[in-house]
Amino acid sequence: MNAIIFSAGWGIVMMFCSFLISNKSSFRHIAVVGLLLLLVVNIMDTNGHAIFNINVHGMLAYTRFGLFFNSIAIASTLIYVLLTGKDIERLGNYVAEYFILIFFVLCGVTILSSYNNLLMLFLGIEILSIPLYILTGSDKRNLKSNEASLKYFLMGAFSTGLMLMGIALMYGGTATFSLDVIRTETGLYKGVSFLEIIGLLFLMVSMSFKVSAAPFHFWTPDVYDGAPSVFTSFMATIVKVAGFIAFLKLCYVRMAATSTAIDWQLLFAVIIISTLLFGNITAVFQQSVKRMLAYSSIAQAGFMLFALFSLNDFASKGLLMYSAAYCLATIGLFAVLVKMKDVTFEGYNGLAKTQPVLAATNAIFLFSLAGIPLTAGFLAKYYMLAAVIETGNYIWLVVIGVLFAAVSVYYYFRVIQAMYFKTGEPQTETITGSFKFGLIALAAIIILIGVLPQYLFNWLYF
Amino acid sequence: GRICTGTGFKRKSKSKKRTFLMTATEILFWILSALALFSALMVLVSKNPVHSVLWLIIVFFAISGHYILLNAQFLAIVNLIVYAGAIMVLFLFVIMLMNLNASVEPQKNSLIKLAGVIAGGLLLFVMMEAVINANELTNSQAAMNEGDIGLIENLGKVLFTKYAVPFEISSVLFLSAMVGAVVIGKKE
Amino acid sequence: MIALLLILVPVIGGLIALFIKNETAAKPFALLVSIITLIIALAGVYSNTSSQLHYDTSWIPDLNSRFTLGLDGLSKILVLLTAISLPIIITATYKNTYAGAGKFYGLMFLCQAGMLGVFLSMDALLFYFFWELALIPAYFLCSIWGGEKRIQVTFKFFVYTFVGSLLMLVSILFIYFKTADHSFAIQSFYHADLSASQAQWMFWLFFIALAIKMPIFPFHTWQPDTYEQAPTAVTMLLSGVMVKMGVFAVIRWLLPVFPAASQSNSSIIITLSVIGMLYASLIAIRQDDMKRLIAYSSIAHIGLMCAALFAQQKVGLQGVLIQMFNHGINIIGLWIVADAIEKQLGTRKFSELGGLAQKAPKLAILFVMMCLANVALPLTNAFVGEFLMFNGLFRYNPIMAGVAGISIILAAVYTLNMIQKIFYGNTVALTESAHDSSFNVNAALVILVIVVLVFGVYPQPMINLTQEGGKLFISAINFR
Amino acid sequence: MPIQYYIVLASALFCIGVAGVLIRRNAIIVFMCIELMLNSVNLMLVAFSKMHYAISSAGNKNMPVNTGTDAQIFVFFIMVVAAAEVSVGLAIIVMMYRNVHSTDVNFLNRLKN
Amino acid sequence: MVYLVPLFPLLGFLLNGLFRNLSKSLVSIIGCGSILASFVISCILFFDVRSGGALPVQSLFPFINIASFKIDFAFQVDQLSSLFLLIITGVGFLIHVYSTSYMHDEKDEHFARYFAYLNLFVFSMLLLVLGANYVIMFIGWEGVGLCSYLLIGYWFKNDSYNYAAKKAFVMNRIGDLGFLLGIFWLLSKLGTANYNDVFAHTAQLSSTDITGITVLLFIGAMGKSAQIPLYTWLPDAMAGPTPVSALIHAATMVTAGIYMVARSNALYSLSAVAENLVAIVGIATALFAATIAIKQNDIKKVLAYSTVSQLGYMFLGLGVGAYTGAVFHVMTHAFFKALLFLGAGSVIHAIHNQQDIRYMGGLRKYLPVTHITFLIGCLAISGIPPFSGFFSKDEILAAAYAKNPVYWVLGVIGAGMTAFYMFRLYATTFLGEFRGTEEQKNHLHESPLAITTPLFILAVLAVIGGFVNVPEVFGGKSALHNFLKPVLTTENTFELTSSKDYMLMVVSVAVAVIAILIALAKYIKKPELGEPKGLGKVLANKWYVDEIYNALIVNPLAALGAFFKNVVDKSGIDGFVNGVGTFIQYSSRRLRLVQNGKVGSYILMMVFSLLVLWCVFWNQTYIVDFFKKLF
Repeated sequence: MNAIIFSAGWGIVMMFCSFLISNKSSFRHIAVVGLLLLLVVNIMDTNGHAIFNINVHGMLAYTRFGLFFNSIAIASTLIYVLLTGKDIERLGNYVAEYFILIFFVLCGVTILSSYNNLLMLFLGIEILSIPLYILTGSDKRNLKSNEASLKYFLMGAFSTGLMLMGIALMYGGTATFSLDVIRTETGLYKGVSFLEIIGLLFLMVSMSFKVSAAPFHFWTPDVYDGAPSVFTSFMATIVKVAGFIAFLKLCYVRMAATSTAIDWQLLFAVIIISTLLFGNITAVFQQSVKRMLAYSSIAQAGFMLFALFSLNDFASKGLLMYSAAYCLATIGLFAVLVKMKDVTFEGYNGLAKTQPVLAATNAIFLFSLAGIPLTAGFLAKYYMLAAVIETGNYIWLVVIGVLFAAVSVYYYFRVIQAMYFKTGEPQTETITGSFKFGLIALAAIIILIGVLPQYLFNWLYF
Repeated sequence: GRICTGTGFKRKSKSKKRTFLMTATEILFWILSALALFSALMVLVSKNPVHSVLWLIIVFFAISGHYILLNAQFLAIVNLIVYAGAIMVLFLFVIMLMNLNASVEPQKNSLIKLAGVIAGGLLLFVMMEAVINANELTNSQAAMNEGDIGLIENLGKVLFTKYAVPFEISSVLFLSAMVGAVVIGKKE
Repeated sequence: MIALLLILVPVIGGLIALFIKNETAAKPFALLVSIITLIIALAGVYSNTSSQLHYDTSWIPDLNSRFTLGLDGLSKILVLLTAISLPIIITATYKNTYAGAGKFYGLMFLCQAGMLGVFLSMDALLFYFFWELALIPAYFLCSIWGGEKRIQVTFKFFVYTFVGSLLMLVSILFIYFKTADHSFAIQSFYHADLSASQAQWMFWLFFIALAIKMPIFPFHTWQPDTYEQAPTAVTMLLSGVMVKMGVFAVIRWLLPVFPAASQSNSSIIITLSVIGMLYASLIAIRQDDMKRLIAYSSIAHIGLMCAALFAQQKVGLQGVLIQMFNHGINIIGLWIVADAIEKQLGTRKFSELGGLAQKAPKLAILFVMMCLANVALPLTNAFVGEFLMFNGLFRYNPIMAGVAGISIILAAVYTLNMIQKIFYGNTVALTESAHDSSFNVNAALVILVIVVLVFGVYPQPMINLTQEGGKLFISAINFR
Repeated sequence: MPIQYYIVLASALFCIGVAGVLIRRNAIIVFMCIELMLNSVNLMLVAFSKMHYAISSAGNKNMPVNTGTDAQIFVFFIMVVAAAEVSVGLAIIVMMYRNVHSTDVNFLNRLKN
Repeated sequence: MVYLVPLFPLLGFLLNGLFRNLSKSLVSIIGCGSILASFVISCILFFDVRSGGALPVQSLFPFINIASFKIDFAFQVDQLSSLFLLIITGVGFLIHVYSTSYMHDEKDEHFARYFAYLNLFVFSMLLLVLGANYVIMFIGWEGVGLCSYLLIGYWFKNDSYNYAAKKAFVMNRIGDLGFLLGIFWLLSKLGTANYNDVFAHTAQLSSTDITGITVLLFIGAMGKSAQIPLYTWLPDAMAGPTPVSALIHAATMVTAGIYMVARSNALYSLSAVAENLVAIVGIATALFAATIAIKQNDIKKVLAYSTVSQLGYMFLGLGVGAYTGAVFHVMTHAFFKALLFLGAGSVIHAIHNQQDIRYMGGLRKYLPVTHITFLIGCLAISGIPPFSGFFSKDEILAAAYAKNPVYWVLGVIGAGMTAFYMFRLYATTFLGEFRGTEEQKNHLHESPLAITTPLFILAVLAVIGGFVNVPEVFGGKSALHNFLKPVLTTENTFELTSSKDYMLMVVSVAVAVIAILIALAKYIKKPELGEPKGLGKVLANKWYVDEIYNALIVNPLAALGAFFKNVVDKSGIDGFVNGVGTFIQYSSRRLRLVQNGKVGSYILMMVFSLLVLWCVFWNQTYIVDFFKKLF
């Protein structure tokens, strides 16, 4: 609860700041302070010090899992703001508003991490999405940005429609919106209602849409490509991962309960394979790194779906692991990408010569995404594979996933090849020392998690 | 009006026997449904956006009518106010603003149209499947114009007790929408 | 403790080297670090206190994976090889100039650390970690300092091996869940209970990774290209040591973990290996490029090792154990000569060389020595190994041994071809102006030749060293 | 009234909405079709609420029940959200119209492949 | 002190090899001295053995000592090996001395290299003979192969010489493979390779084992001792310096095969198959080579083929169980064939590396010593009593007759041919008028002392060498026979009535004499050798064997290699590997077109995917069953 209230509250605080303070760069600092505060209160909450004790009437349910995820999300946002805050300022004169929206998005994230009622799910998704429609279109003169936001909005609204239809049908089947249904063997709702299954099917589709799982991913490349890079970074990481957390909860409660009537694993297998296929294969031929990253985020989603496929201990731990690894790496990559004047692969040629630090850290981020050992990314992938293998069946799915991971190496290493083995004159914005330091710190964290994950795991009992 | 009770089979047999004696509720139900569907279709087919808006408003009215039949007065009113009133007017306003009158919209080629229709039809089929297979519904009724759960009193009570948290949280939604509208709409 | 030092020293040394800017400082430093590593390795080889040889600490308790290093007879020989090879490589290529020598040597050391880790680790997950750690620096080394086609070729090499290791990871994970105590410890792996069909699937997943690394016949195509394109110093490391990772892994992991499956598949694999031996030898005969020839001859030799392993005879195993070392030494020697020639004359094509013996007699003699070792002439180190391996193969299946034996004839053919075309005959335009090899090259080669002869005439020490490893393996096989 | 009738009606409306989204190119009309979908959902929810009400009231005659209230509240929230969405959506459409003087969803087509 | 025997040559090799720029005289001293030293020691050893019987096996250090078997680096000096020690070091010493003068024109470092190789050869040969087990023998076996490779290719500037050298090595390798497999067989059955243990436990071996082992070992002998089908390298090996041909390709190395078979007589005598194989291969080689020798014009080639043929005789002897005879012939052959080669060398030396007998003739008056000694050699090889060749050859033939008269008949025919081509050679070389160029004629001169002395000594040996084993019929007591008895335990003893024995001798000698007379008559009359035609042409071209080998084995293999390299490897396997990559790229290029940037179609696809999911759900049972079947 702390996180929800504080994120919303700090957003409002910043609304006031926006017309009290004129100096652009100060907003960034306020945001950083807010995020730190948010992190603190959330950790307090994790350790059982709730500031507000509100009777939520079962609308929300706080699990250590969810709270821990909040910390990850907030921390990632903090890192994100620290690394790319300056670049947000370069984006017109609504700096404060952007930060406000980011805070509201965080509010949505925290709701999604702890919802216990389909209504809250719906609200959370909407609170998450509406600010994003705007952030996507925030570069108003840029037609790409316009197009992206229009597409995103229309498709988002459509998927909302599907989701609502799903919820309605589920309600018809179970007479409640709360996640945990009392399934009596007697009375009207004996067994599994068919309406509920169809409803879940609709819900599955719309959630897949939110987490950009193929074949509901079509918005992702265009939107990520069209949106200003700074916000793409945010969308592609924290928001997407939040979607996964929400989806995971849904799976844990409702889909697990109905799995007697419908083989969700099969459906997920279909979705996973198509996601890996679309994400990896299409990424291979991209010319712009930004768009490649958009597709790669789809591919990564494919791996995260393994968690939803196999709902076990490894899955939930692994999803957290994955969100951390994926968020950190992607934020880092985008932080560098924002600094590049030319975001095609050619633009990166010879970066190792002119900007060794950027190149080296970038390489580490790419390794992490590719799942090379000694980086956080490897352990993340490791957990996903482990989760599936623990379920015992569908080993072939793991093999397929592994093969696609090998394909992913292809496009990730194209960047490395460009940076290290090719010669060129990459144009970058001015790189400050602090930025470099931030990158190095981020890379260090990734390596640390990769080599000694225990420090992260020690948190992970829930 | 008359309160339908008893099992669906009895009802059906009754209605079979004396279809000429439909109750007012049923008559209204059929009329409103027909109206809703027809005008919904008109929304699609009418070339002129303004007309589509007007047809859509009619759909909303029809749906509100259904709410009243289902004895959900509050929602009926809100539907009229929010949708037919605020939202559709907003639409109308925007359309006027851009004066998108008839046939400025380039038509999609018929293939896509066909595909769209087919997709919609298949979706409908899927949902019909749900209805047919959901055996618990075979003899369950929607209680027509009875029960006071739809009244403001009850709803308000629940809204401000059980649903207080979502209610508050939705304010965040509005705030972000507001900020967004400012960011997007305001001229630089 | 020694076990830990063996990994720490190269890692730290490498990381330091990465930041050394000027070349003149980097080379002595590299040499120093490599020699320190060698000393530690020797200490490890000769010490028998297990407290020194084993290191074990908690690593990822959450996954029940421990940081377990162990130096037993099996790993000793390979650790020795790894440790010896680097000083020699550095000496032999001392005069070569690399842009950013510091980074070059730094990566070399990281690669070495990875390989040492592979040989030392007694924990499956740790093993996999080091397996990959060895690969990444190699990738950079080849792609940055390699020949003109380096990027594509090296990338092929990387992806190829990466696919393999990922499949291996799947297999490791699967076994992990089948172990009694859900741990990666090698002993629990040896005891994992898999159903026959599972064992089959997992065996192949695991084997493919190793087959690609070794490489075995259909998976070998990355190797000649990579060896050709990579800077020779790296090629030495790859062919001398990294290739052994595959063979080693077969002994340490594959056979003990899947005894039944390896039994049932041995015929297929041995057939593949033997085919590969003849195939590679025949191709080597037709090669015009020195590096490619050596690469193919290496494929043939590795094929023999693999065959001898899957014959699963103590004798053959014994041979493989010492041959891993010998093959490393010999092939490094060949590469040194190849490098010396290429650096001096700028070509590796036989068609452009000839009569070098008149201009560079020292090089000629040393090279002939290495070649004799390469054809496993008696009283060279390779003879003992191949003698034992063929012996094991013979016990498995005489016909197979006979067919495989053809490769030693072919080996003579292509090796003598190489000598003749490069060193004999009359000088050609290119070699007219050639001069003898420089001191550092001779020094390195002389050391190698001494090793070759000493272990050729008196191989017993090495045999004794590896007996222990042999026992471990045999007992592991007899587990179930 | 049998609940199936309502389900069919709502589904029909929903599918008409979907079809509309698919076959129209004017962003505003598409958006309106989406609104139509939402409304069909609302209708269905209300129907279900009354169905569950009927069931539970049939279960215990004497005391009043308020099963199904959730659904009507939910409908209320849907309307709320729809309103918010409309404001943003129309803002976006207007922004685009400002730049390209068209509301054709396929007019802007730079982001592809 | 046994180890001293190989030690001295090794030292010589190291000194000459490592310090490349010693003065010629010093090199010669080291080279010859080392051999002389080991010769002296060999003599001592020999007389020890003579008096006290075989010395105990001396194990220097464990060579390969593993769980399954134990192979020591051990030396065994018994009657057989001590005899061979004498031959090797003795003849070797003479040839070293000879070489000091013969190779005197070489540059310093090459001179040193030559002697280093020569010493190394002697070292390996001694190893081969001294080894107490098959593995050590194999070490020497391949060692001598290496040395012959090095020495054949001694003039490495000449490519054809290099090819000859390579051919020799490779063909030896083929034989070695057989040898190696034989050893493996032994090891896997008996777990030991020591002669004594093996011969003690022959009972444990099934007949197939013995046959297999012996045949495999014999394949090794074929390679080393140039028997059909692996003989073609020996004539080409004449590319090397003549002393080398004398030492390696006549006196010592090529007899290694005989030594090996004699050494393992205990095995061979147990397998009739192997014995017959040896005998047949031997006699076949003897005749085949002889026919070729008749039409050769290169003095060394003639001698080479005669060597092959003589080796054939030896194998015949082994095959028929006359092990002593074979060893005896090895000894005598070492004498006279070395003599002949050195003589040929002296001739070649005299007329400036002219080897073609068509351009010789009438050298009698220019090179008297060479002439006499050469004549003695010819008589000895032709088996004219009382020269050494007579006794040894006679012993073999007698045994052959006892075994199977057919062998004897063929043997006698071969003997006749031998006599014929030898005297053809003699006549065209020494008799008649000189047919070379004028300035060659002017330079003709008798060779220096360093060359003639060895000739003289060898001549003497060639004359008296036969008397070490005078058969009983001549009242001799076949000393060698008795001496070797302890080793050649399975010598098959046959009884011939002395009259029959005399008859056999007379026939063979008569045939030889007739052949000689024909040859002299033919070639003194017209020494010019015309272009051969018909059968002669075939013989001159060595029955086209090399061509056949090339066509049947070498070229197909080369073609196969090229096919693998260019087609299978590049296009096939690597093509497939790269094909995967290209396929992914292609599919990427296709798949991205799905992303056509139109909201409508995106949503359409979403709806359809929803329907697809629905269908999957609807048929889930079938699909799951399908996968169950699949995996």
